[in-house]
Amino acid sequence: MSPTNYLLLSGLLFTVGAIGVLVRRNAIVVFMCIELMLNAVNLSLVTFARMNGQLDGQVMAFFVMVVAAAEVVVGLAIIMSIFRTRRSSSVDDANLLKY
Amino acid sequence: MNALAQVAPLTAPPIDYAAIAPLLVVLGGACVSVLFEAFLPRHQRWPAQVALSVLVVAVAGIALGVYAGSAPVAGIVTLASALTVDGPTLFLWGTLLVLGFGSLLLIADRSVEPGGAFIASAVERASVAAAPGTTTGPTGVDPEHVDRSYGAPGEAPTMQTEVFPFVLFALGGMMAFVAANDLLTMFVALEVLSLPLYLVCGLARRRRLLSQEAAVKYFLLGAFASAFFLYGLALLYGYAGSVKLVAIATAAVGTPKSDALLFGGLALLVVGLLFKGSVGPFHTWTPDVYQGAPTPITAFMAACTKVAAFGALLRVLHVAFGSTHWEWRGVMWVVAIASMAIGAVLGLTQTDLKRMIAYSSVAHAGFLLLGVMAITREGVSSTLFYLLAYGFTTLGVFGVISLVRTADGEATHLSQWAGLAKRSPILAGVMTFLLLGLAGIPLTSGFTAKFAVFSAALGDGMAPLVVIALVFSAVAAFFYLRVIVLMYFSETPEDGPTVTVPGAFTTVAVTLGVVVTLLLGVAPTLVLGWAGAGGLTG
Amino acid sequence: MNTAVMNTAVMNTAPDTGGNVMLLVLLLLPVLGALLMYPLRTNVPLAKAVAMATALLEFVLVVVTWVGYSTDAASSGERFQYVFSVPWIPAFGTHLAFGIDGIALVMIALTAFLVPGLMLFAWAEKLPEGRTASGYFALLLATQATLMGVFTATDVFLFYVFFEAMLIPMYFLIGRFGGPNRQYASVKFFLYSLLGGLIMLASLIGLYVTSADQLGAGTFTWSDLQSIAQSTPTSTQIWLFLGFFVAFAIKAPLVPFHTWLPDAGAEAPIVAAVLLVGVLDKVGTFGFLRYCLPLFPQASQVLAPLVLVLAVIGIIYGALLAVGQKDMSRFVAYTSIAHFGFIALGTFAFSSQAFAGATLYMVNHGLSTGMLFVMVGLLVARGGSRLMSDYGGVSKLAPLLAGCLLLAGMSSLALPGTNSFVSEFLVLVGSFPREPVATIIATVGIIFAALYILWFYQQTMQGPVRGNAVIRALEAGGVGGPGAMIDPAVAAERGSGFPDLTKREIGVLAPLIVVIVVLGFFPGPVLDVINPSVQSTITEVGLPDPVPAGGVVGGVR
Amino acid sequence: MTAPPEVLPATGAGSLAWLLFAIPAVSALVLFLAGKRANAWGHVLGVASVLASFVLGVVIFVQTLGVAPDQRTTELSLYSWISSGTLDVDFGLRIDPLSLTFVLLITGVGSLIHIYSVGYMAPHAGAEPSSDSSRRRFFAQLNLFVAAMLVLVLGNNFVLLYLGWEGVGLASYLLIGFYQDRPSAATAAKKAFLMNRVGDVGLALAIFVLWLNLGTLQYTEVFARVGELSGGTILAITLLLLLGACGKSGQFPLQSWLPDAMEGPTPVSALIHAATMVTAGVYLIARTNPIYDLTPTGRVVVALIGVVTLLIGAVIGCAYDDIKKVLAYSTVSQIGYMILAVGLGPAGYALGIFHLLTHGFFKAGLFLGAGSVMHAMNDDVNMRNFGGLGRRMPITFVTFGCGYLALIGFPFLSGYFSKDAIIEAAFGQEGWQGWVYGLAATLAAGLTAFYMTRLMIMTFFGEERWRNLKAPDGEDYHPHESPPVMTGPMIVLAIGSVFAGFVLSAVGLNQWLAPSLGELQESPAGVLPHALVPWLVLACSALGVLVAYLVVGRRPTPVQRPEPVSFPVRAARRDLYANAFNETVIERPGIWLTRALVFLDNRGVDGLVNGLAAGLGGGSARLRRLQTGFVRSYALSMLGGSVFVVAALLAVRFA
Repeated sequence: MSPTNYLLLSGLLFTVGAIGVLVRRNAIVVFMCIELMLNAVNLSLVTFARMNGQLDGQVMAFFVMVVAAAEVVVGLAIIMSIFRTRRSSSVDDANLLKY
Repeated sequence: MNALAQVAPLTAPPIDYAAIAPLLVVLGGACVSVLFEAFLPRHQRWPAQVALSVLVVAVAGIALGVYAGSAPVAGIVTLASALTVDGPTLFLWGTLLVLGFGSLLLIADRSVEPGGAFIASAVERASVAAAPGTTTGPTGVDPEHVDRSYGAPGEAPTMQTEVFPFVLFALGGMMAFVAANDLLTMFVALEVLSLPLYLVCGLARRRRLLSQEAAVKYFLLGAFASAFFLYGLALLYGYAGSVKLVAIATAAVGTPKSDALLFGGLALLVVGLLFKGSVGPFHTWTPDVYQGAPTPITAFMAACTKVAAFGALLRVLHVAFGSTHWEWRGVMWVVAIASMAIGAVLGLTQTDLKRMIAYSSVAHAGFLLLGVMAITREGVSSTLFYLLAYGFTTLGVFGVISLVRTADGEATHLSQWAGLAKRSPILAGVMTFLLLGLAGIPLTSGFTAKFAVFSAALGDGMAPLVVIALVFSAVAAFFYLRVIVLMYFSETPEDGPTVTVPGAFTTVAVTLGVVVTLLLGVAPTLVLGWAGAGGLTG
Repeated sequence: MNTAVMNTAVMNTAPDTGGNVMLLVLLLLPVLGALLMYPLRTNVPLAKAVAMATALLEFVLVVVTWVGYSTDAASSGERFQYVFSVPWIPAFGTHLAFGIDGIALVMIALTAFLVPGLMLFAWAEKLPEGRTASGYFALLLATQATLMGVFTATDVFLFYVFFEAMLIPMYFLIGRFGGPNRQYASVKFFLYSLLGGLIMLASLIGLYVTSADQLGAGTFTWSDLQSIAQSTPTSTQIWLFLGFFVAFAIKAPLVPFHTWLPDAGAEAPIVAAVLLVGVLDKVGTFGFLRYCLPLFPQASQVLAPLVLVLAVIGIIYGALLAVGQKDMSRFVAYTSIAHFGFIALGTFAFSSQAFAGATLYMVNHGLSTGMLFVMVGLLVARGGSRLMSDYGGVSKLAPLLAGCLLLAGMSSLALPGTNSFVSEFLVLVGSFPREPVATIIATVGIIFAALYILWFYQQTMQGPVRGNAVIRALEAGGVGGPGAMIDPAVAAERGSGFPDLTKREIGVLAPLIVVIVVLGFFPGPVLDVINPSVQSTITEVGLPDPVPAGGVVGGVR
Repeated sequence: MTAPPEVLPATGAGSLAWLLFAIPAVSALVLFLAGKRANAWGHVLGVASVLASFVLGVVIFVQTLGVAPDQRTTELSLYSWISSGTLDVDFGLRIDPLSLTFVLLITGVGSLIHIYSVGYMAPHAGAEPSSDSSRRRFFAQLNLFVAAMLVLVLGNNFVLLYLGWEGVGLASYLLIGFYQDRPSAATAAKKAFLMNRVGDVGLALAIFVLWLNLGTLQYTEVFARVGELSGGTILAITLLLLLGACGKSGQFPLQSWLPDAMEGPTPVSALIHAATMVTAGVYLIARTNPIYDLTPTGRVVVALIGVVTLLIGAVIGCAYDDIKKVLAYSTVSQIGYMILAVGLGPAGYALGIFHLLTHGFFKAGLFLGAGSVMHAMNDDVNMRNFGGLGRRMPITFVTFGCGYLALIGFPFLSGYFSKDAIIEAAFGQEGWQGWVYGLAATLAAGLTAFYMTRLMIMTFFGEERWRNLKAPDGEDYHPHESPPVMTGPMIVLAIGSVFAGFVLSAVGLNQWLAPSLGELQESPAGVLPHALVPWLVLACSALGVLVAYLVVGRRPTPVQRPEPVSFPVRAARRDLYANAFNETVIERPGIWLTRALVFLDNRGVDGLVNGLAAGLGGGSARLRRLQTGFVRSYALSMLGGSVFVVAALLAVRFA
């Protein structure tokens, strides 16, 4: 199978993630969509590594995973904290700052 | 054995410790700071953290100064070519350290807001409200919370000190960000600087809802933007086979691969950076976060994040994409104009001072882009100078904002500033001067910086853009002027805010902002020399 | 980093060794005076005395400067005197460079002459609630300082710095001490001027880049830039010229960039209005002469028709609008717009008479309009209203005041025997050879000048005693009855509802009157100073004087 | 024409010529500055200064008479006034027969009128002399006028002429508006100044053209080189100068300010608006005769303007009931004669000046007489309220009568000599010009006789209509003779009116003026023989007197103005619609234009500026609504921005 297909899949996943960010209200789900975008990138990296005949891309994918994990920790902490105050995890409810 | 012998011996990449010492000191200090947070008794943490932070920044500064004195003009690439330490890096590091120092002073000040501006969570807030200064935990409150509350019996409430390691980590991330020689390092640094910022945004003692909302927005959008950055990185990797900036530059000159990868990657990468630099139309988080975050943190973000983002942008565009600037410059023109227009026009009708400064920051990002787009030495040096000048002025502005308060906290609504000059002429004078600096009036750093950036842009054939930028400068001047009009020409409202007598830390920070704004306006030669010393090494 | 070598090395044609510090003293003395106002803010009488002493000392120093100015040296080609120069920002090629030619000299002399009188005028002025006289005087001195800077700078960058900086004290003068609509007026003034200044900044940078192209290193030194003026392509010159022109046209102001002036002039306190219209706006016309023409000679010639059209429109338009005004301060502002048209006409007519006339016009207009504004201020101090229709028949009550107003008006309409005639005559006679049509229209403008001045005089001074303000003041009897808005000092001194001039007011007016009349008959000393510099400007523009010694015999062109 | 005389530096008393105008100028300054302190003695200083100037003028005159005619033109350069580039305007005086003639007229008649004014402007009975500052103010302004007028005639270049020219304009403005609280006076003053300024524009432009072409403004140099200019240029210069002359001298089409100027005190009307200032236009044309000599076309225009004006003045003079306005239109008409004369060229310059001098005497006398009548009649000017005053004020009657006879050209009185000479010269022209000029001048002579006779009859003869009337100020009329300080000057002027013509023609005024004006060329026998002209004029005048007697003298004069009247009378009463024309064509559209421009400026130009600001503000207010506070919409805008950047970059690359 042509590696290009993996790239297309990666692009598709990235788009799905981005659209998810736009359409979903729950902060956790929004966050998961972002994770999806990161993983789409991972797929690209690995594919490119394969295409280029290198390992660099695969190593980078590990870096991305670690960073994503850190992001999860911080993100969940923030979402938890606002959930505790507001008793809601809808991103649309956090709407005091505007204009 | 044989097989083992055949494996080439691992040679650790050479590391120029002297060059990266400032970075190491800051990151190491951040780690120590975490340890302090974990092991020191509560009431000792504040003095210890403040001392540590100041020490870290000072030592890093000294290390930087020592190295800069003997640094090769061409710059070096070290740490397995992950970091570049060249003239701009050193300048940006210096800028970040000094601005970070100023921000830390604002953060550390407990006299303005009793107990400091930071608190960990809403529940604690509730406990404080229920029993301020009580000796033992009141019934119904989790003892753990009491333990983590405000210091020893009878003492003034201490502040939440997690903010110090966060800020130090962020600072370290920023320093790595601007020195990164490949995109992966840049990505990691981006996260290192971003994650602590997301957290500290939500730590405000007052107006918790706003603060947390700011944190959530910042986090979600920031993560969204880093996904773009990362996808750009992947595409560029696919194009060049490497994420090293130099390799990308080399590949751009001659490679059989599709340019779609190059430009798609460039676009997405730049979007991620523009987001951090709050350039319009990627600025949407800026007003909300500036307004919602605790003011000292806003100061830190406004000053340092901008430095870091534009430092990185400068490096990416100049080193990796300098040869293709004819292709991307048109698009960046549009972005720059959009940013200036959004900042200047939307700022006109803002009623909250912090939001207004946020829009001002968007407009300034547009002006900065002019310098970044000039692929010349003047382009680099003028952008560096602009970042320094803008950072100090903004720091001073937020320092002043933190001083004007009502019983309800900071008085950031514009109407509350009416007639301030009558009650506090010095503060109004300082604010006026800083605002004139932001507006770019001569004899302030803002003017020198604008002049430098615009002359670089004009020298690189962007005359129409310069004219547009100047027109938007005039538009933007209106909202700075509005504040001055309010302070000087309007009558004081009945229940106007009071002006807190600043503590030593805030005084130092604001004074720093004012003095630098003045000095860079009157005698910028020295700093201009530093900014122009050595180009980007790629 | 200490090995830094800027690739934009500095041109070294400007002497970097300092020089004559006289101009520096002239610049710093008012700054010092202004700073002293802060510690003295609680002791208002002392503050006033110090401010006045500063202004007088400044005047004395300017007189000394004038005496030391050598017209012989100027005639023999020495472009600037009292030269002082030290490098400022080497990276930008800027210098702290000062120097004066005859044109700048008369402008600083005008400034130094006006300020003490204005302080005397403001001595007993009733300030808005919560404002102190020390702040007022500090701003006046600060304005003076920036004006000194803007006229004496010989580095274009430095000029720009002062050009923008002078907005700030004026902005505060209008905004803090002005009339009811002061916020609007001050912001409009500031933004309008700032916009112009910023557009000029674009040209300034362009000029810098051009100089870097031609000389190898960018510079802002005026004489260096002038030396490359002839070799700069005309198309480049036009763009650069336009940037400067917009700034100066806003400052001067020329129609259609004028609408800020009536607002600012009307809302500003009188002393600020005098400085604003009398001196500060002259920076625009000064800029034409010092920067636009010598630095962009070809562009100036190409675009002269455009400017002339604006100038001529301004003469007629300003005059007609002046006739239509109801507010006295706005009226004076509109007359100034007409006068600025004359100055612009002279400036872009490219003859030595027209240049000299335009320069002299700057001085004379400062004096005559200054006096007219002062007269309006004296009326307002008595009647508390700026509306023309609130006054009438004042000559019956205050003949001296009426007489002074008439003299100011006569100077404004350029009656021979007053100062303005000499300048207006020179402008017109000098403009006619090159621009006959514009000159004819401008000459027709002198009818309108008579019209608006006499109309104003008739409205306020002649006829039976009438008008709300006058009647109210008379009824109040001078002791501040209900609703009376009379300057209490004025009323107390004379005890009458609408008193004639007081001694202090005569003290303000007398020097102006003397100068107005003396310069009408003996303009020689001023012209002697101006002429050599005007000749230099002619040379720099590169056009020959249109009328040779024997005239152009043969008929109208 | 003869070569221009050599110009010598002034010597002896001539070198003190600057004192001629300096003395009254200083006096004016003192009177202005001294304020109330000078109320008591201000008039004395005023009179003394003019007398001093007169004495000095006489001394210089005598000295000049003592030298040969070709050495009578001298110059006195005082200092360089305006100097720039090649332009160098001297503050220099030219003392020659023409200027000396004017000096004597101005200071002589001026002295008399100053003396007269001491009485005329005396504070009203009961007023404390030292508390009334109006007389001091009057003398200050009158002195200012004398000084300016002397500068006008003495200047040796066009710019100095212009200085005097506008200087007298200012003095005239001040004095017309002397009664400041009268709105009509203020309006009249303003009108005078404005219409003069219209003329001044012409003069100024003439100066510019001369400067452009000759590079000098000095009379001597201009006259020496003016021949080098092309005909068109010369014509342009002469017409522009004529415009200036029309403004100052109340000539068509700028005549309508002069009657209004009668709002000023009567001595002012006598001095400024009859004897001296309004003749400045004649002076100007006479002075620039070397230029006019070169352009017959220009002279024709001058003469036609004179003809039109003299007819207008004479016609309107017949219709007015206001004694001063009748005299004012008479002045307009008589100056028309002078302009006609100088328009005739070398055949008429000296005649114009001659008439100017005799007119100076009799018209000043007439005005002073009118002032005396007004003084007696509570400042009333309406002749319908007068009547039979001859018996009440005999001196006034007699002196006024002398002036009257002189004006209508009664044989061997001064008007007879000067006016008839002009009419003779007019008939001396060739072709249509001779007929037009001559017949118009003759007709106007008849009209002059008519209106002046009407004036005499209505004022001094007939029934004492004032007995049954109240004065405008509500008092009864108590006509009485004026004090000697007023009648004295009137007597002197009356003597002048009677004898000046004879004396001046006997002593050879024409020869005296020749160095300045060239030799007077006897006009050739033109369309009518010379011998016939005096008889024709005399007959015409007699007819005018007769008609006046028949129309006015033989029946009682109604106190109320008769209405309605025939169209010619209506037209004449309305100044032949000159004011209506000005109002309709200039004033109303001007006011409309001004209002429109004010509107345009506020709403249009400033509206644009404010609109731009409002637009930015409004745009800002709308756009900030896009910042909805929803994080997802922010993400959308970021995504949109990213898509744009990607698409644009790819488009740029692959387009």
